[in-house]
Amino acid sequence: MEVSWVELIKLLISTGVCWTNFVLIDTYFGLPRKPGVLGAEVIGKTLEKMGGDLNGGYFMGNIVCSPDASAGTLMAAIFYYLLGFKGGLIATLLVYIGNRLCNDPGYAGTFGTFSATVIIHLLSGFIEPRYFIGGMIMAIFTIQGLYHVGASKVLGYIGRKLGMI
Amino acid sequence: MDAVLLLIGVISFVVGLRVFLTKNRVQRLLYLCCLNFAISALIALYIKSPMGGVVAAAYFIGSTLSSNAIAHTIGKVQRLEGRGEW
Amino acid sequence: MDIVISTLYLGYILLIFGTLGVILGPERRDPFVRLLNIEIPALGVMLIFLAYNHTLALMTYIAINSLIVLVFIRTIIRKEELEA
Amino acid sequence: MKVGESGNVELLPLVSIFCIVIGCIGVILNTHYLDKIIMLEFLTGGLIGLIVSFYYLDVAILTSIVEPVSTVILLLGSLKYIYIKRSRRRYSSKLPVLGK
Repeated sequence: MEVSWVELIKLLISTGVCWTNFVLIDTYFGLPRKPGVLGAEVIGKTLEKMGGDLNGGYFMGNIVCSPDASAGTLMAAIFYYLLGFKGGLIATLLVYIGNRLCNDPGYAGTFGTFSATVIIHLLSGFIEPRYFIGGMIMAIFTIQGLYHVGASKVLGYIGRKLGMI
Repeated sequence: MDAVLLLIGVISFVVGLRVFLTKNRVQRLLYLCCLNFAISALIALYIKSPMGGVVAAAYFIGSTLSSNAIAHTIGKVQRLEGRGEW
Repeated sequence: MDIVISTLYLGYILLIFGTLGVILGPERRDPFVRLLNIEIPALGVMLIFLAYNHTLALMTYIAINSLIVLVFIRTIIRKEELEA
Repeated sequence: MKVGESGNVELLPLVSIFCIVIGCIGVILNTHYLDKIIMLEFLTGGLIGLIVSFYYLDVAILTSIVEPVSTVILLLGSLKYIYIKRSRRRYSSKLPVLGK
């Protein structure tokens, strides 16, 4: 069970691509501006009480409470790994239905899935699609699983830098 | 076992232990969201056929729906207890 | 160890520890806590069905087990309303 | 848990068994209702992973569709139960004052 350097470099590149994709699309469609449902508001208020940023907390709560561009990127990677390019279009339809179930307009998830499919198709020459699944898990771990207060500060800084709050 | 499976396994074990050890309820919900991502990816990597993708999508949509309901109820209970303390 | 054998023993362990948790667990006087504890032996029975390849029994048990919760919750709330 | 031909260890059954054991201890030891329901969600994730590792895909789809219904019913019931218990306790704490 040895891990070569080429695999690690591919994993790091795919982590960066997935992180940039879903954070930029979610910020552009206005997730940190307002909480969509009651649960996102609770998560944002709690993280602000613990010393984090309010708008970053709204961002993380919206990721938990409805399938946004993060779920769209994961679904696009899985269906591209299993079915090829037309699997990405099926994943777009599934994410749209899931967004409708969670009482959300659903533009961020649909657009994020489609852009992730196009990016994976463009990069599939030298990075296989299964590395994007691992890269997406690593990207969601750095936001939701490592250190919540610091992650909310970083997300709030990015949102203010893009002028979307 | 290559690098992708090793990475997902280590992440799911770490997140599972942190769900058990954390005391705050909201942080526990955030870790649970990360664990749902990891299990969905593991299902798709274990069954290498289009039916596995359908199972992963169904599991992910269902778990997102129920964690939405849990977060909503946490908000309701906090509002109720806050009014009770007044 | 094979996966079938480990699933079977895990089901037995869940059945025994879940039953002990229902009987001796913390705050067992509350009926809602006891209803939530009783989900664990049910899940142990599901694992035993899974280890013996009883697919139809497993499917029926899962569907009925999530519908019987409705009846129990209705009963607990009605009892609490009548005692008040 | 199963050791394959080339010495590999399958990862999905290992993670599922870990989730089930940790979730069993967590459901019994926590005492607040919401903590118990979160741990029950964790336990059900492990069950679905173990069903998938036996290649019963139809049962897995049915479980992941039916399980949020059960969670929503439990959450609505616990919310109403907390509300009834709180209102009854406030009423009965006023009652001895009137009795004196």
